[in-house]
This record gives sequence, C-alpha cells and structure tokens, in this order.
Amino acid sequence: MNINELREHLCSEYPDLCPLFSVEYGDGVLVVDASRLHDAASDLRDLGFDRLGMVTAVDTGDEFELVYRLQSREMHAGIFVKARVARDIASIASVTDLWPAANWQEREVYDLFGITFEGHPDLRRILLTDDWVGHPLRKDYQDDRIIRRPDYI
Amino acid sequence: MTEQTIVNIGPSHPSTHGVCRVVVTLDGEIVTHAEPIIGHLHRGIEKMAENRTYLQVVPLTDRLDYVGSMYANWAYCRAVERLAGIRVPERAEYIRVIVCELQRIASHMMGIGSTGADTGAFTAFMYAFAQRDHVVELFEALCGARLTYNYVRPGGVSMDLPEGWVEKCRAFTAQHPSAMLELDRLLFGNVIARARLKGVGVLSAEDAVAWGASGPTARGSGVDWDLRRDDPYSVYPRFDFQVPLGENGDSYDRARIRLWECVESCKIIDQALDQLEPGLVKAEGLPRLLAPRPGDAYDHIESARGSLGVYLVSDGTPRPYRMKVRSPAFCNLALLPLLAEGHTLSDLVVILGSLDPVFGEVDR
Amino acid sequence: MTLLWGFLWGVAAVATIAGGAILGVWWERKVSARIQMRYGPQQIGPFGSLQMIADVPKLLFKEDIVPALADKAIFKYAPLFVFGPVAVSMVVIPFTAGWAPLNTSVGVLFFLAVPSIEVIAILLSAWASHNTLSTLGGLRATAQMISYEVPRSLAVLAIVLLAGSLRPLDVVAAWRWWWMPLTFVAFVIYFVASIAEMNRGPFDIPEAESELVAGYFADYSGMRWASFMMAEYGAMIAASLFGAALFFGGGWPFGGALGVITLIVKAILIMTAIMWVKWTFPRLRQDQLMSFCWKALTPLALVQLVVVGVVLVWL
Amino acid sequence: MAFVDDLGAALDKTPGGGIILTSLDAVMDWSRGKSLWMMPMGTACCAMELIAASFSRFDFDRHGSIPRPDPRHCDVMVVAGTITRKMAPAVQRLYDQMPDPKWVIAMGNCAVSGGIFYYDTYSVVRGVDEFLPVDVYIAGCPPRPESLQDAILRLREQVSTDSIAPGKSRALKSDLPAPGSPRKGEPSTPGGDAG
Repeated sequence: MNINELREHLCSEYPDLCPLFSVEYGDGVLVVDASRLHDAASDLRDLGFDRLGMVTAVDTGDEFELVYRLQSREMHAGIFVKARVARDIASIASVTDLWPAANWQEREVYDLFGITFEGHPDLRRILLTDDWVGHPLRKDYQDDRIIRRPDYI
Repeated sequence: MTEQTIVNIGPSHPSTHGVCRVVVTLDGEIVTHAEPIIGHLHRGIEKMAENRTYLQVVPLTDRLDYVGSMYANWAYCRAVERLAGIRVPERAEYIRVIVCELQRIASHMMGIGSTGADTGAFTAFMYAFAQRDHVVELFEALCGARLTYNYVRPGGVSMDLPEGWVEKCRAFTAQHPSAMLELDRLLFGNVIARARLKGVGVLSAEDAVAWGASGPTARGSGVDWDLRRDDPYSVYPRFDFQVPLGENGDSYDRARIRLWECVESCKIIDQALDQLEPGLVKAEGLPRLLAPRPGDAYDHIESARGSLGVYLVSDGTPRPYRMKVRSPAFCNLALLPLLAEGHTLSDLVVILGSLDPVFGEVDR
Repeated sequence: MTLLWGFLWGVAAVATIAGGAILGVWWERKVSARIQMRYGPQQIGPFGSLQMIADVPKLLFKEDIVPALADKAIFKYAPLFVFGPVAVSMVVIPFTAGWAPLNTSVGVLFFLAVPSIEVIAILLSAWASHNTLSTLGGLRATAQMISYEVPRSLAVLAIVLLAGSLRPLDVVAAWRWWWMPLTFVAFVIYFVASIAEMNRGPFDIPEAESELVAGYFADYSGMRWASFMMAEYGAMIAASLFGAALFFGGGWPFGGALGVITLIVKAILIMTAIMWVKWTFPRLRQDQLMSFCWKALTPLALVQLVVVGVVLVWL
Repeated sequence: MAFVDDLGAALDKTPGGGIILTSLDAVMDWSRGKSLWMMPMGTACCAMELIAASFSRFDFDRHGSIPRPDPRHCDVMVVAGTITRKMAPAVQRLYDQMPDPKWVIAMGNCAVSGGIFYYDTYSVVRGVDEFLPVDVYIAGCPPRPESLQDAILRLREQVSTDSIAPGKSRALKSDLPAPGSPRKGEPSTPGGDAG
C-alpha cells in the first residue's frame, strides 16, 4: 500500500484524524495532541496497525516530541505518530494496554528522558541503575563524568 | 506451594550471551517469574552520536550489534541516505546485500551454536563457529576487520570487492548448505535436543505481533513477516528466496528457522554474485561533511534478529540532532518473562538462547 | 595387621585414581578436541600428555577459599567424602582371573553400594556452600544418583544371575563369551546408568555449566575442587573397569599380567565411549532424566532380567 | 593461600631455605604459567574474539589455557569488552571471588581505556584498570585472537618471575624482557638496541 492509499483509507475510516496526516521523507506522519494520543493510537490499531515498532522521544529544547512508529502487516505500511509534551509536565498516556510491546520501550523513554507514562504497569528505570540522577538523553543533562570530544570539524 | 527461591542469574553467566541479569523466582525447579535486568552494556551510543558527524557515527553503529555489525551500518546509512537524499549506485547495493546475507549466516551460526551450548551440546557450537570463521575470513579479506567492519558507509560501501573475493565467496556458499545439513542432523536431529527444545517457550503468533517481536523469533511462531520481502528495500525484489516459517513457536522452531535462513541466504548471495556488474561503489559528489536539511527519517532493514530501524533527526548541522536505534533484540528480549513462566530453570536458558539477544544492541 | 594392609590398599587406590584421573583428564581433553576439530593440549610432554602435571601443582597451591557464610567444617571436609567412596570401591575389581585386591563374597554388592555414599557428601557440600545454585545442583544430584542406582543394580543382577555368585572373581571365572550378546542390553543400561551416577554429560545436570555454572562445587577452589574432579574421573575409571570385568569377562581371553592389560584396554574403550557420548549429546532436563530412568531404563532392565532367567531355565 | 604464604615466608627466613624456595618457585611458576585458566569476562564485542580464541580455529587448549565459567576455578580474568558503571561492581565481585594468585588481562580498547567510548558517554568506565590491577593490556577494537594468544604468552613470562614468598620476585628486573623487546625465538629487529 502506498502512502496515498494509506491517506485515503485513514480519511475514510477516521475523518477526524485526516487533517493531522502529512508525508515526510516518504513516511506518513500523524501529529496529534498529547491528550488525544491514546485515542488516536487506539483508532490506528483498529485500522490495522498491529505492531508497535518503536517508541522514542526527541528533546526539542522547550518540549519533548514523542515519536511512535506503527506498522501494519496487512497494509504493508508504516506510520509515525508524534505528540508534543511540555518539558515541565512531561507526561503522556501509556499505550501499553494497546500494544504490550510498549512496556519496555516506554520504560526506556522514561529512563533516558524522564517522561512519565500514565497507566504504565511498571514504570521503572530499565537501562541505567536505579539510583541514577538525571535523564541522560535530555539536551540539558549535566554529568561531571562526561568528557566532551574535542571538535575536529 | 512451597517457599519460593530467588536465583540471580548473571550478569556474567555462561548462558546469558553477554551481560544480562535474570532474577528468577523459583518454586522448586519451576520458574514462577523471570525478570531480565538489562543495561549492563548501556554505553550511551545514542548520546554519543549527537556529538559526532554523520560519518563518524558509522563506527559506533558497528558496536551495537557486534555479532552482526553490517546490519547496523546499513540501517544507519539508509536513514542518512533518506535524510540527505543520496542515491546509492547499484553495485554498492548488491555488495551491501551480499555482505549482509553473509553477516546473517555469521550471526545465525552464533545463535544456533549458542542454542546448542545452552542445551549442553558444545560440539555443535564448535561446528557452527567453524562456519562463522569462514565468513569472518571473507570479511577480513573485504575490509580488514574481523568483527567491526565500518564497511557500509552513507552513499555506498567503503571499498570495492578485492580481487578473487567473488570466487572465495562462491566457494563458501557452495559448501555451506551441506554443512548446515550436517549441523541439522547433529543438533536438531538429536533426540535429546528435540526433547529439550520442542514445546519449550511457546510463543503464539498473536503475542509475537503484540509484543513487537520480529525476525526469527516472530517467524518461528508463524508470523509471515520479513522486511526483505514485505517492505522491500535495496535490490531484494530481484532475488528469489523463501522465508522459512515455524509452526509451533517453540524454541525448536525459533532455532531451526535460523538454520534454513542461512541456506536461503546462500541462495541470495549466489544470485547477487551472478547479477553483480562493474560500476561505482560509492555515490559521486558526496560532500565531505554531510549536513542534511532539518527533518527526521526512519529506515529499517531485516537484520539477523529482526527489523532493525534507525530514526534520525537532523537540525541542519553536520551532526545528528538525535539518533534512535530500534533494536529488535530489545523487543524480543521483553518476551522472556512471558515465555519462561511455568518452565524449569533449565528451559529458561534455552528460551533465552532461542531469542538470541545481543546485548550491545539491547542496551545500546 | 589388617589395618596396615587396609591402609596400604587405600594409598594404592588413591594413587591409582589420582594417576588415572590425570591421564583421564588428558585423554578427555584430547578426545573432545578430536571431536571438536581441535588439537587439545600439545605443549607439555608427548601429545600434551603431561598437561595435568602442570595443572595439579597449580591447583594445589591455589588459594583455598571458604565462603564467609559457608558451614566451614562441612564445606572443608565434604570433598574427602566425595572422593573416599570412589577410591574404596576400587578394591573389589577383579583385575585378572583369580586376583582382586579384596576378594569378598559380596563384592558386586559392595561395588554398587559403597559409591552411593558419595551422594550424601555431594548434598552436604552443596548445602554447606550457602549458594543457591550449589543447593539446586546438590538436590538435582541427589535425585539423580539415587534413582539411577536402581537400573544399574538390575543390570548387574543379570550377570550375577548367570554367574550365580556375588563374588566378582567367581563372575569372571564363570564368564562365557555368549554372555556378551545375551547381556548386551544390560551392559547398555549399566553404561547409561553409570554415566548418570558419575554426573557426566548428557546427565550432568547437577553441574550443568550453562544453567548452574558449576553446580554443587561452584564455590570450591583449588585442591578441594580438584578432588571433586578426581572423584568424577575415579568413578568413571571404576565403572569402566568393573563394566569391563563383568560384562566383557575381565582379562578374557588372557590370564595373568596380560589379563590385566586386556582389562585396562577394554576399560579405556568404555571410557572413550563415555567421553564420546558426553561430547556429542546435549544435556537432558531434570524431569526427562527422571522419566528416562523410571520409564525406560528400569523396565528394560527388568525385561533383560526375565530374558536371562528364561535362558537359565532353558539351559 | 595462607598455607603457601606461610611456607614461602618460612623458607625465606630459614637459612639455606632459599635453595628450596627457588626450586619450589621454579616448579610453581612453570606449572602456573602452563596452566592459565581463563575466566571469560566477556561483555561486548571482544567477547566474540574471546570465544573464537578457545574454539576450533585458534584452540587455546593447546597452551593449556581453557575457559572456565566459574571464577573459583580460574587464574586469569580476561576482561573483554566495555565495562559500564552498572557492570563494574559485578566485575569487581567476580574478581574478588577468584582465588589467589590471579591475573587480569584487559582485552580491547574498551577494557584498556574506554576506547571508542571514551568521549561523550555518561555510563562507561574508562578502562578496567580503574578498579582492577591489570597485568597485560591488549590494544585493538577488537583484538584478534592471536593477540590474546600473545597476551597469554606474555603473561606466562610475567608469571615466571613470581615467587611464593610474599614480596619476593624470582627474577631480577634486568632479566625481564623490556616492553617491545624481541622474545625467545623471535628475530631481533634490525637496529634495535640490545639493552
């Protein structure tokens, strides 16, 4: 299924998601409001996106952009879902109830970005030690143990 | 119920395939709960990439999945190429396919062998590893390194095939399928190995999809999903190959599928060598310093462990703003608590082995 | 006087087992290397045969670690009680026609019974280590070793029935070549059960490297650990010698010193087969191990016993 | 170890005991050097080469060097791979579990200095020598199995200078091969200074 068919399919099934859809670098992208993320994810799962490929976040400076990559085996298509959360109240609904795959991936995002996922069954640090201070993938993470690489370019 | 024992396996244990710690709650010999504790090899590669240029990140991707370095190279390069709009010459695509299928063989030899070692058949491991050594030798002739190749670069590959390499490669693919049949008889034909692997750690197709499993782990459960065929990339549509599928989703199917995938990889390599034509191996006119326009890109390939994706965010500078590796081993390993429950401690290590995690990739 | 003789025999048995273990380990390393497309030890002695000469002093002079939480007295002396019974069991082996170190009327029973004491020592050492993996290994070993006593004894019983005596020398004297095809199944059962008794692959689940790291001796270092290994090799040597004597007629067709050599050659062949099995097969699981013992080996041994009984009546 | 230490110290003090001590040392050093059992502390990429080292192609069993998974049975810990802050306590603990005398080989750049993971990372220990006494360093990312083989042989040379008496060394410092100097059987490099 190519990207236009995907857009048509999406628009016919869920018209309210249609205006949020755009195409970047050949991938379908759905930018939703953080409060509506869970509903949109649920709709997309019903549409046939049965695999959650990836959950990650990007620190854009003043806020976090959550990026979900969904895949559909039937449609042979992938789609991005993006949602932005404010930096000071970094919290979003968990999609673990829709895809169990989100369990560890959301834990990883929590560990490295400090974004809390409401409704996650077991939100703990996963990669770093339990007593780690800070969230390293934030752009403002400070750690005395980091030695900056000299700039060669 | 008797008193439960908590056994701590790892982080350094012969059958954790690296540095995984599994906290197992045992009722007698039966596992009631197994919790993998990962992150013992978390080196912060994603953070490091933010202070490297696009080309300097390639060696870092080598160290992700150190059993199959070519895959991470390739997935990363595909994401960069998508982001920067680079067209890769055809010969380079063929070479990438050849080296990645060789890498699949090398990686699966490690996976099958360690399944053997987990069940106690150490000799099978040796036989599998001998095959892996042939592949490693081919790679050494190709790029000088045995393990961390840094071969696939944005825009192509670092250098052309050396003289005589194609013949060596053909010699390897000619003998490999028969070696696989021998290994099949030695390991999977053995009555004890069958008893140990069959019916252990059964993963249903629904669970495999819901938990985001991919690669042989999902295909062992009959999930017919292979990116090489279902989301074709590079020159894969030009090859004729089968995707082996399991039926029961147990450790036996997961492990044995890897063996048949190696045989299929040999077919792909042979076809690719036949179709290989002279030409450029690196796109022309590449700038020394890549600085793609702002935006983000994701691309994935079918690695030996499943769909390996790289998500790149660019802010227009010569360094990636954010790199995220979607690691198949990470998602597959999340299945361990689900699969191990109700089995014995002996089965736990077999299940862990059949998921074939590589902790460089799990922890990143 | 008896005490003195006993002491001397004890020293001789320990020396035999130690020497046998040293050669046995070398032989195993060579056999496994051959199976695995390797060379094995090469550097010390011809074909690396003196490799263990380097290993033993090193182990002797290693630090002797006793874990802080271990039950110290039991931890320290349990290895002796693992090694002891194996050494003692050697004395009833009929080395050649008419000569065994200890010629007793219940020799066969002695050989089957005495090494079973080992299981208590293994359990003690496992428990004294205060280590979860060791304890699991000890429990596994207990279940396994006690269970496999049954088919092993039944298999030997077939020979005893034919010979009509429990005295090993009488068995060897009464042995006829046609016993070999008749008791072949019994020999296979004896072979398998002996491997299980000595905790070797494919029945090495008490010390499973990929599961329990080293099982019941995980916390032992230096010479105490080496005595576990010596006990294992001692058990292998004893079982091979005894099997060769009972099932293959001891020194048959020769007598005297040539008979002893024949017996040893036969035993080495059995030992090599034990190693071959270990390095070829994967490891069984605990429950499979048990069901194999009780559902396959034991009934088969009983059938063999009946067959032997029928033959005896027919004769 | 206490018994051996006492023996060594007693022999060292006894007049004429030095003869016995040196003979005993010679036997012990030979035996220890020829039977260096490895504790494979493989964490990352180098672990693959560590595995390859004891497998069919390279077969370290030839040197009497076999991998044992149990720290209690090992003589030399081969730290192969990146050590992170989360992993370091486990490595330290495994080292503590090994019986004396024990040695450490740092295999690969990560174990030597952090290697490629020296800069910009928040979780990597920059070299295993931050918390373990390392005897032999092997550079490479990853080093080839031959390098590990060389390290085992170098370690054998180092072991050959040990004494069972505490605080003693069997060989004089000048007898030790200087780093980079040709060893027995190797052709000496032209222009190399003999000293």
